[in-house]
Parts: sequence; C-alpha cells; structure tokens
Amino acid sequence: AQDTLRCEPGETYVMNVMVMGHPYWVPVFQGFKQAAEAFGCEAVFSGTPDYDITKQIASFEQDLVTSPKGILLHPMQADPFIDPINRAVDAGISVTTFAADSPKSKRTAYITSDNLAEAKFAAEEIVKTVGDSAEYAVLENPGQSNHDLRVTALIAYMEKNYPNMKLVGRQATNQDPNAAFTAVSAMLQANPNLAALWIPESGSAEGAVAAAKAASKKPMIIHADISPTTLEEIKAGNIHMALNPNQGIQGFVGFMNTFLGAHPDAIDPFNDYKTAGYNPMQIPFVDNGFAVITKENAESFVLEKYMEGRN
Amino acid sequence: MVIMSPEPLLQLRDISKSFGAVRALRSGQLELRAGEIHALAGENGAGKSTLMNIVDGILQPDAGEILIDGQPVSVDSPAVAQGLGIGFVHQEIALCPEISVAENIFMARTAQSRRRLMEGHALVTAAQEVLAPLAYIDPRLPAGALSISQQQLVEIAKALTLNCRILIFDEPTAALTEHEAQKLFSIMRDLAARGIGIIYISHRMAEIFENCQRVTVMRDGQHVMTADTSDVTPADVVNAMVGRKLDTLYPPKLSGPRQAEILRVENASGHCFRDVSFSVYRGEILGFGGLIGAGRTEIARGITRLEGDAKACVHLEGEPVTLRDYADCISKGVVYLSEDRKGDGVFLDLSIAANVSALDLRRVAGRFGVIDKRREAGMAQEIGETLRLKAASMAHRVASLSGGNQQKVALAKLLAVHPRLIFLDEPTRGVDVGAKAEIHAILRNLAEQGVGIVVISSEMPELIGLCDRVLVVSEGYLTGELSGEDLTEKNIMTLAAPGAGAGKRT
Amino acid sequence: MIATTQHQSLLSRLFGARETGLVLIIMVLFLAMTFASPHFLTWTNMRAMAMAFSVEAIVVVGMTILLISGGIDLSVGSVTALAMVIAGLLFLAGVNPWIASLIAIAACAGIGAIMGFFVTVVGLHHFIVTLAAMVIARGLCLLGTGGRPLGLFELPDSFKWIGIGSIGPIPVAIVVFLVTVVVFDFLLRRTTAFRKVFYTGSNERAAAYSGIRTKRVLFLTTMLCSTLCGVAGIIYMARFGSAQPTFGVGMELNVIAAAVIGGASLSGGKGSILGAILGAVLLSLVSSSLALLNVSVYWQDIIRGSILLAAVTFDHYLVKRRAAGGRA
Amino acid sequence: MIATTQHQSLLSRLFGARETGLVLIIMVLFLAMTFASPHFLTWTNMRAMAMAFSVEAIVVVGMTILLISGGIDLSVGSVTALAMVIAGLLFLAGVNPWIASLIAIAACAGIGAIMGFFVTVVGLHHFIVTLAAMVIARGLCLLGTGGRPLGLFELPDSFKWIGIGSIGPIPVAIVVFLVTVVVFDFLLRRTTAFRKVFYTGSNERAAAYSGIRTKRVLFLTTMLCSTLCGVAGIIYMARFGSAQPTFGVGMELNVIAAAVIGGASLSGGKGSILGAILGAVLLSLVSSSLALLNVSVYWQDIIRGSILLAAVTFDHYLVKRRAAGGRA
Ligand SMILES: Nc1ncnc2c1ncn2[C@@H]1O[C@H](COP(=O)(O)OP(=O)(O)OP(=O)(O)O)[C@@H](O)[C@H]1O
Ligand SMILES: Nc1ncnc2c1ncn2[C@@H]1O[C@H](COP(=O)(O)OP(=O)(O)OP(=O)(O)O)[C@@H](O)[C@H]1O
Ligand SMILES: [Mg+2]
Ligand SMILES: [Mg+2]
Repeated sequence: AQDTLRCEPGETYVMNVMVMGHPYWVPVFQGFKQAAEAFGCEAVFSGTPDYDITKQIASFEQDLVTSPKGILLHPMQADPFIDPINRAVDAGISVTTFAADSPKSKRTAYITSDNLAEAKFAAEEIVKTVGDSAEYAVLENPGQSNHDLRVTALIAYMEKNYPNMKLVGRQATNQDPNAAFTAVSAMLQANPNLAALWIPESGSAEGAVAAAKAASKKPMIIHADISPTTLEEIKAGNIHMALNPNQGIQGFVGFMNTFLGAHPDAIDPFNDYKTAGYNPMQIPFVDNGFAVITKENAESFVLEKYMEGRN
Repeated sequence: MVIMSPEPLLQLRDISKSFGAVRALRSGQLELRAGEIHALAGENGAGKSTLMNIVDGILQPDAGEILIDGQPVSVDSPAVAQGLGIGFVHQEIALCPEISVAENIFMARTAQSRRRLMEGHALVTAAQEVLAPLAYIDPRLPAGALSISQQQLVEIAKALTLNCRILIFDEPTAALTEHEAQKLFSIMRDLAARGIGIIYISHRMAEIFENCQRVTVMRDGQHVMTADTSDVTPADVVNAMVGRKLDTLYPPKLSGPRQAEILRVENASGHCFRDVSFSVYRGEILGFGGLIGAGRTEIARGITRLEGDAKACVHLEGEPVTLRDYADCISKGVVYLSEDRKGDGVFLDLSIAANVSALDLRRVAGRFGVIDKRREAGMAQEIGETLRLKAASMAHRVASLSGGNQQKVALAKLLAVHPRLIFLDEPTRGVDVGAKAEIHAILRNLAEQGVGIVVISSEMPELIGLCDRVLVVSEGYLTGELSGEDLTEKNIMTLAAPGAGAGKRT
Repeated sequence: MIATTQHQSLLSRLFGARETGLVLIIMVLFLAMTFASPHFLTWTNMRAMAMAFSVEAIVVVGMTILLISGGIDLSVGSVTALAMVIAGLLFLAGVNPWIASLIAIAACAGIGAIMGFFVTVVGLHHFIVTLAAMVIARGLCLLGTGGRPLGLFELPDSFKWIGIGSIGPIPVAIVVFLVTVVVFDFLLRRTTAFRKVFYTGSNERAAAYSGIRTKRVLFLTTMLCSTLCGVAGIIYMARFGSAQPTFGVGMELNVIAAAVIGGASLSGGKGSILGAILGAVLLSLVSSSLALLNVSVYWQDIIRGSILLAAVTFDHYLVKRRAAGGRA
Repeated sequence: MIATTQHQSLLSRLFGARETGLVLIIMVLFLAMTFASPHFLTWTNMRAMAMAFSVEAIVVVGMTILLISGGIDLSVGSVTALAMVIAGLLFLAGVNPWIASLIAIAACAGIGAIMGFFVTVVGLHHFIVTLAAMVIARGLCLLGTGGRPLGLFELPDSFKWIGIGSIGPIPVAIVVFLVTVVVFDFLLRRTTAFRKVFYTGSNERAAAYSGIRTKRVLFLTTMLCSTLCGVAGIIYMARFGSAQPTFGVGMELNVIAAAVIGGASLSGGKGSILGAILGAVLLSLVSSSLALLNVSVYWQDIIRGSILLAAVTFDHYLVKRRAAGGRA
C-alpha cells in the first residue's frame, strides 16, 4: 500500500464536461484544482463547447489519448457513456462522474447534489411561505435530467404530502429568459391566485421575475442555481430564494474520488475486491449538498468576487 | 413530295386560356400538316406562346381540344408531350447553367431513356454531332458560360435530338444572326422533308415567306386567318395581325453633313475585343454588325463598364471622361440595353412601373427620396404607350407579360432616363412588326433630337434599314465601316466572315 | 408589393394585399383565444404578449430587409448577445450606460460590415459567412464574460426605462418597436434608397445593369441587420438588467421564420416589414396562447408546428387565389 | 465539375477539380496537428475523430442531395432523434430491434413524404415546411419519452454491433459511412436518376420542359434525406444504447455548413458528396483539434469560426483562379 497520497510529477487529472462555457463549471473546477494542488497533481479542464453528445464522447476519447490518471466526468447522457467509460476504466484510468451519472458503467463513484432533496426542500419552503392549499406552477426544461428531476420530484412530493396544493401551470422555457417571460406572463394572467413558482434553473428565473414585475404581481419565486441577476433579485426581495448545489465541494470531493480511484493501493477494504478483481475505491453516490441563498447571504455567492485573483 | 396523311398531324380547336382577368386566348386554332413548315404570326401578346405552351403541356387550357392524327389527346405535362412526339424550342431560354452543354442537349433523352448510367464521352461526341451544323460550341462547357445566342443554339440542338413528329420553334431567330438563321432554316427544311410538322413563330415577315408553306395569324388570342404563303403578301399578314393598315417602312435616314461628335472611343480593348475605335455623331444611328460571338456585346459592355476590365479612352461630346462604373455611366447619360432581357434586362417579379423607374429613381421621387407611386405609374404608362406596351396595368408583374412586351419594358427602362447616348443590344428582339416600326421611329426621333444611338443587331434588314452607318466586327476586331450605297447585306457578310480582320491584327 | 395599388378595399389597403391572409389567421386565433380563456383579452395579457415579441421584432425588421436584398443572417442571436455583453462590460468598467450602448451598437455595425465585406468583396455566400460570424460572436461573448452572465442590476433607472418603463400605458420597448416598424415599413415601401434593396434581391444582374451598386446595397443591408441586432440587445439588457453570453441561441430560425411567414422569399426580392411583423405576432401569439391554456409541454411543440404549417398553407392558398382571381 | 474532364492530373482526377482546395486545407491542418500534438496521429485519436463525424456524415449525404435538388431540410436533427425514439419505444415494447429499426426508418421516410407533399403539392417553401416538421418531430420525441432518455442497454449485442462493433480494425459505423458515401457519390455522378436531381436544382423550368417530373424529384430527395436521418438515428441508438429525445438540436446548421463548404449551393444545382464529406471532415477536424490541444473554451468558438471563414475564403480563391485559368 502507498504510504502518502501524492501525485507523481506530471500526473494529470481531467475534468470533462459538455457546454464548457457554462458558468456552472467554474466553481466546480476551482474545487477540482484546489484538491489537485493539495495532492501535487496537474488539473485540466476539457470537454466540448457544444450541447452535443457525439462531440462530448469524442472529446472524452481524446482525453484518453493523452493518458491521464483519472477523469472527473459530467456525462451529458447516461447510456452513451457506458462503453467509453468502461474502455477508459479497462485502460486503467479512474473515472468518477459528477452532477450527472452513468450508473451502468464501471465508474468508481458518482458525486452530486441530491436533486430530490432540493425539490423536497423547495416544496417545504413553498408550503411554509404560502400555506398548504395554494396554487403553484413550475417551469421546466424537458430532456435535461437534473432539471427534470427537480421538477417532477417537487410535483410528486406535493401530490403526496400536500394534496391541497394545486399545480396550475407547467411550461417548458428551456433556460430562455424570453420564453420564460412569455410563459410566466401567461400564467399570471390565467391564474390570478398563483402564489408560488418553482424553477429548476436561473435563466428562466430571470424571465419569470421580469414577467412578475411587468404584471405588478409578487408570486413567491424559488429556483435552483444562481446567476448575477437572480442574486440581485434575491437581494431586492423579488426572488424568494435560490438553491445552489455546493459546486466547490462537488469539484473538490470529485477530485478526491477520482484520485483515490487512481491510487487504489492506498485502500485495502474489508470486502472481496481482491478475488473479484474490481477497484476497491467504489462509492455509489456522494451528496455534496446544496446552499440556500436568501437576501441575507446572497453577497457570498457573487461569482465575480470569488473569482477575483483566480483563473 | 411528301404524301399527306388524310388527317392533319396536329389540330387545335377553340382553345381558350385566361390568367385571372387576362384572357390570353379566346379561340386558338391551328392545323399543322405533316411535312409542312407552318408560320404562326401575331402581335406581341397575341397569344402565340400561350397556345404553344398548351400544346406542350406546360399550361392547361380552360377549354378546347387538341387532336393528333385526328385523335383527341390530353397533354398534362411536357413529359406527356414528348411521349406524343412534340418538341419545343422556347421563346425564353431555359437551360441549366451549371450543367454542361452536352447534358443540357440530351436532358430530355436522359429523362425518357431506360438507361441507368450516364453516358460519358459518348454524350460529348453525340452533342458535338448535333451542334456541328449549327455552330461550334464546346459541349463540355457549362451552359451558363455561353452567350445568349449560343444558348439559343443549344436550345435548338436540344429539340433536334428528340425524335419528334411535331416541332415548335418560338422565335428561335430573335437572337441569331442571318448566318445561323440560314443554317437553322436548312435544318428545318430537311426535317420537314422527313415528314415532320414544324410550327414556326416569328416576327420577321421575310423569314416566314421564304421558308413557310402556310401561315396562321392570331390577334388578341383569336385565330384570324390561315393561308398559303403563296396566296398572300407580307402586307396582308401584317394587316391581319394588327387589324389596320401599317407601313412597315424604315424611317428616313439622316441627310446632310456630319454633325458634332457625341462619343469617341479610342483603342478600346477588353475580354473579347482589341483596338476598337469609333465615333458616334449627332443625328445618326450607328450600327454594329457581325456574326455570333464576334464581340459586339462585349464592346458595348466594356465601354459602359458593365463587364470586365476593358481599357478605353472615351470622349463624351468632346470632353475626355472616365467612366468608373455603370452607375457613373448612367449619371453621365450613357445607357446600355442588354440582349439578355430575362437575365439582366428586367426584374421579372417586380411590377412594370418599378421596372421602368429602376435606372433613375429620382425621376419618380419627391423630396427626401420618397417615391411618388402615382408619378411612377404615370411615367411607366406614358412610355409604355409610345412603345405600344400591351399590359392591363402598370402594377402587373413583368413575368406576366408576353416576350415582346417584356422587351418593351426593358427598352422603356432606358428611355425613361432621357439618355444622351444609348447602346442598344438587339433592341427589337422579339418585338412585333408594328411595335418595331414604332421603336425605329422613336430611335430616329431621338437621334434627331441629338441623342447618340448605337444599335447592335443581328437582324440584317434592321441594320441596313435603320442605321446610317454600320461598323462590322469580326473576332473582336473592327473590320470595316459601311454606309450609304455600300451598306448591303453582302458587304456586311464579307467583312463579318472569320478571318476578315486578319489584316488588322498586329 | 411594390405594385402601385389604387383601387383596393380598405382592409387590404390597410394591410397591403399580401398581408390580408395573415391578418385573417391572426384574427381567428385571437377570437378563438378570447373565447377559450377569460384572461386572454385583458390589458395586462395584451401588454405581456406584446412585450414578448417586441424586441425580437426589431431583429425581424433587419432580417426582412436583408432577405429582400437576397441575403440571410444566421448570426443575429449571437450578435444580439454580443451587444449586451459589450455594453454590459463597458458599464461595469465605469462607462456611462448610454455611451456604452452606442459603442456596443457601433461594434455590431462593425461586425455587420465585416460580414458584408466577406460577402461582397471576397464573394462568399451569406450563409457561410454569417454562420462563421455566429460562432465567432458567441465566442467573443464567452471570452468577454467567462461564460457568466453579467449582473447589471446597478444600471440607472433612467436607462432601464427603455426596457421596463412606460410612456403613458404603453411600455417603452413597445413604442420603440412600433416606431422601428413604422419607420422601416415606410422607408422600404416608399423611398428610393430602399427600393434598390428590392431591385438587388429580385435580380442582382438586372440591378447592376440598371446602374445600382448592388454590392454596396448588400453590404449595407447586412450591416443594417447587425445594427438592429445591436439595438435589440441593448433593449434586452435594459429589460432584464443583465447581459447573457448565451442569449439568443436559435433566434435566427425564429426570426427568419417570421419573415418567411410574412411573405419574404429566401431567394430575395420579396417581402414586407408589415408581413414579417405579422409573422412574428403569429408565432408569438401561438406560444403565448399555449402557455395561457397551460397545454402540456409534451404537446406544445406538436401543436405549435402544426399551427405554423396550417397557417402558412392557408395563407398560401389565399395568395394563390388572389393571384388567380385577377389583379386589376 | 460536371463537365466530363479527361486530361487532368491524377490528384484532381482523384478528388474532382472542385474538391482539391478542401483536400489541401485539410492536409495542412492535419500536418500542423501532427506536429502540434504527439497524440494526434494515433490510431485511437483517428478512430475517435472518425467516429465523431461518421454518423452525422450520413445525414450530410442526404442534405447534399436535397440541396442540389434545390431544397433544404431543417428537421434533420429532430427526425434523427425521432428515429431513435420510435425504434427505442418499439424495442422496449418487445419488438425485435431490427424490425423496430426498419419501422423507425420507414416512419422517417413517411415524415419526409409528408414534407415532400407540402413542398411539391401544396407549394410551400422547403424552409418553412421543414421548420414546422422540425418542431413537430421534436414534440413527438418529447411526447413519446416524457422528455427522458430511453435506456436501451438491453439491446442485443448483435444489434449494438452496428454502433460499436468493428470489422477488423475498422468500426462498423465507419464502414457504413464509407459505403454510403461511395454509393451515393457514384449514384450522383453517374446515374441518370440522380442527374435529374442536378437538372431540377439547376433550373427547374428547364428540367420540367425536358420532361423531367421535377416535383417527383423534389419529393424523392426530401424523402431520401429524412430516410437517411432515420438510418443515422438507428446507428446512433446502437452506438449509445439509448434513445435521446433531445438529440441533434442544432444539427441542421452543422450539416448544411458541411455541404456548403463542400461546394453545394443553397440555390441548387451544385454540390458533390465528396465535397460535402470533406466539409464535414474539416469541421470535425477543427473541433477535435481544438479539444486535443486543450484550447481555452473561451477561445475555441472564435478560433473555430475564424478557421471556417479562412478555409472557405481560401477555397473560394482557388476555385475562382481555376475558373479564370481557363477550362481547356
Ligand atoms: N403567366 C401569365 N400571367 C398573366 N398573364 C399572362 C401570363 N402569360 C401570358 N400572359 C398574357 O397572355 C397574353 C398572351 O401572351 P403570349 O406570351 O402568348 O403572347 P405572344 O403572342 O407569345 O407574344 P410575343 O410575340 O410578345 O411573344 C399576354 O397579354 C400576356 O400578358
Ligand atoms: N458570359 C460569358 N462567359 C464567357 N464567355 C462569354 C460570355 N458572354 C460572351 N462570351 C464570349 O465572348 C465572345 C464575344 O461574345 P459577344 O456576346 O460579345 O458577341 P456578339 O458579337 O454580341 O454576338 P452574339 O451576341 O450574337 O453572340 C464570344 O466568344 C462568347 O462566347
Ligand atoms: Mg411569345
Ligand atoms: Mg451580342
């Protein structure tokens, strides 16, 4: 067994994502880098700038060509990545997934914020604020699994626990503020008593606030993720709160899992890994938790400030 | 002598067709016998092309019958027409510009044949064979690279490859010179001798009387008369066409001494011409003659900066001028009428009024460049009337006009700006006798008012009848100048022949 | 549509012969919605619906003119986003927001000029040039912001006014939109300068043979479209109080669809501002109505696509019938 | 490119005169990458790069033929996704995957036929019809799956083989792609049936006057493009072992860009399969290279767009020079 957990010189770890330009990855990669530095490793950010599964797979396979020790992967879709991940693992590369999983693959761990927990928290917060027999609506982004989960879980939770809560609107706005503006304007028209809105991402939340303001109404808006604008709206009291996955920890712990997967000699657990021949570093699911952002703590979530002096 | 079958080859009975409110055909009638060349004449917009489009299945008649060998047939599409042995050379050239000449020629055969694979070199050789009696054109070139007259020849070649019994030529010679036209007529006679029935549409009376056995005249969509050409005179046909007496004489030529110079071009050289120098004088009409592809069009376009990087030293009314581009030309009063009216003469999708005002919108605009639509329509109406433009209203799209009337719109466009000097490339292409005389009178009138007029024409009688002086171009060189007594067809042909300019080459 | 039309019914005079079909379709949908939902015909809903398309409609104006001249612009979405980003960054760097906006609009005009250069001088096709510009402008957005939206909450209210303020009961954004439409509709129908756009698009060679500097026309229409994207971007920025580097992805299809529904042809020479705006209204009306009726997400696209197809088919038949029924 | 050319150098004969420029550009990029990255010229990387574009290239083939005939198809992305969804749903319902695939491809052909109907019989423009189809097909995908990807891990290996299997060292998907390209390139260049596609696109009137049933040609090319989308969708499904309702968003622009880079014209009559595939290779090579060199994401789009523009400009100059330099 290895006695110190350090990287060899030049030992590289990759974080591979889709839509690389998305700001969500920025704090995640910061966490990833911090951990890499702590272990004396190189950290590389890679993936595809596009929302395109074929391109992400190609970029993942190209990562393999450079023979890194491990890859922290956000697979755009679960099943298409089974084969590429398995090939990587077979080639001795440690793969951990984060924020989206490929459960049937041989990845060693999956780290995420629990979308179900977020939905449950949001549901409870709505009921606490507007009562348990009110009208509420959701915006969604069909096809994106974590957003889907946030929405369907909240609806299911409401149906089960608060049957008097009435779902009066459900619109696909696909992260587009303009589409959200249209949808929420219509919802507010159609449902004068609309009390609360649950939105699984920040882009639509921006349009929703604009619509509420334009209609001079103040439904309770609660959304997941953050953007500078929604932060300001939270500070101004126009958005009730935001739930934000703990991105930094996701990256940091994500690195540690990947790293451990690449250094299994340090672990000698009480199980059958030796005879069955699998990597002893196996964790089905790690919850990195989420932050609740309200007027009071919004200031700490300004990404610009956090990123000052880093890159 | 061909033995006549008892039934005429093709009979058209009481065919009518309306485009909305426009009744293009009221009672179209025609009877074509096997082995005859049958002329179809009529003013612009009389309905000749419409009637032929119906025979070819491009248009469906509102009423009436088509009989072939006495049997009624319904022609739903050009494909059906081909099946019935009908071939058609259209008035408007329609070739696939990106495709080679050879493939264009054999397109119909490709469409019909059961062959699965394209022929390779065989197609080129075959195309060469078909083209050979007409002109030398490289069958491997894309059709878009040819000049309009060459494209016209390709169109003709296309029709000749079909195994047809009925062949329709809709003004095939409008863009051809005498030389090519004669080749075409000889081919037509051969075909007729083999029992093929030919319908020949033309505005040139001479051609009709030289080559056709019978003539059918239409007016306003109606059949007026059918007669043997031996029984009538050109004047009778013209009378029947226009419904009144018409003197088709050319306006009197310039008399008196040479006046001031309007344009002088020195040592113009360009894409297809070398060392061209000439002058245009006040009051005269200058003609340019030559064979197909001689370079007359290129000379005019080069001088007006429409094409290529021609070099020329140009003096306008004595002053040296630099013409930067065609817009600059127009602003200096020099305009050019294109031989290719569909390609660059008119805007088919726009209204007649918008077409007529295109060269200088300021004429129809008030302050701040706001267009006065009433003034625009008025202007179009006025010029249209002098050119005998037949159109229901100036708001109609040009595409809805007959070929000859489109040509009048193209001409109206230029006249609207009151130019100082006009280059006219085939100005009366497709225009009927009456209107042609009118246009000639207008040109003469303009010349008398001091407008410089240069006419490029492939129609020999027009060159000789209209122009005071004719410059002959051969293979890009000026080979001679003819005027007065010397201005004869024979002299022009001599100077135009290939090699005529050999002596001038240095 | 350039045709001088004199003896027409009031309706078709109001809307130009070409647009009557679209007006009819919109009116039918409007009536249907009025019965279907009690909330539809309310001032607030109308206002919200108008707000939803008014800014994009400014881009539609630019696109329509470009289409008429024979061009097309795929970069509208990213250029709009770039305008937001440039103005936003300048503002955050301390520049007065109005000046920042002017600079951003000028930058968009500059992009239009570069695209125009590649189209007219180099001789490439609009499609490929504007596609490259679309990718590059999006890259510039990402580079400028690091992919993060810029929070511009601090924009002064006097500036935000153009996005969220009202003049009397009418939102400023709608006023800007109406003015743009009326002005450009007039220009396009009536002025000599814009008539050349029709000539160029209808038959570029014939236009050149009429002494029109067609390359200059194409250059200017390309530039105009980008400039109007800049204007739209600024209004969006004022409205949302943020600059989003990912704004407007896929906008080009929507905008081109509006113009085409309104009678513009992708091969140039045809189209009208009024028609294009009606096209935009139709698309927006359908979206808003589906949201108002709370139609299931899974059905929305299907219904939207079908209504689009039905509307275009119906309009096509009307236009064809009118064409056949004489044009005297 | 159509002229039967006999006296040509071997190189230009191999690649057809039109494509030489593209081949050059690709070779230069290839060489540059070989020096820039030691990982570039490895079997694995080549394989990954080929896999990245080989399936989409099948769609490129269909689009190119459609473009040549004068049409365009914006629905390719959603129709490809729909093929996956239909086959996936059928498989989950117990249908044999091969039969399910055939049904899915037939369904795509059906969609193509409906689009063809609206274009040829009703007389609408391809752009608007395929845009509506794009929206509707996406809606059907969402409706069929509830927006969630279908996990098809249970697909038999014999079926998955077409997506992930190999024949010798060559992946099956690449073999399918190569066969499609070679077959259609041959068909398009040499058979009378496909020459009619060129005629129709070059000048529909001329073709119709020559007795070609141009509407039928357009109908068939529209259908062919959708059918090939269906084929691509099935291979994707076999490759990914899942059916994704959101697959292929924005694919149309990529695919059209490839065809246009390869010499196809949006106004029809021009284009070649080989050129289009080279266009796809170029686009894919640039993307892959940027990823391999680990260029900052904020710069990637800018570089990508610029290379695209530079390549097209260079190619354009080559083609122009060749045209000017006489054609013997
Ligand atoms: N597509 C159309 N739409 C409307 N009117 C049409 C259309 N085609 C032809 N016409 C009208 O039908 C009439 C007959 O036209 P046609 O082309 O048959 O004349 P033509 O005898 O061939 O004349 P020309 O000698 O000038 O070629 C004209 O008044 C013309 O304006
Ligand atoms: N668009 C073109 N592309 C290439 N070559 C052309 C083009 N137009 C004309 N030419 C060539 O230029 C030469 C001169 O043609 P031009 O049209 O000037 O002759 P022309 O005397 O007007 O005769 P006509 O018009 O009767 O053919 C010809 O050899 C012709 O093939
Ligand atoms: Mg005619
Ligand atoms: Mg000529």
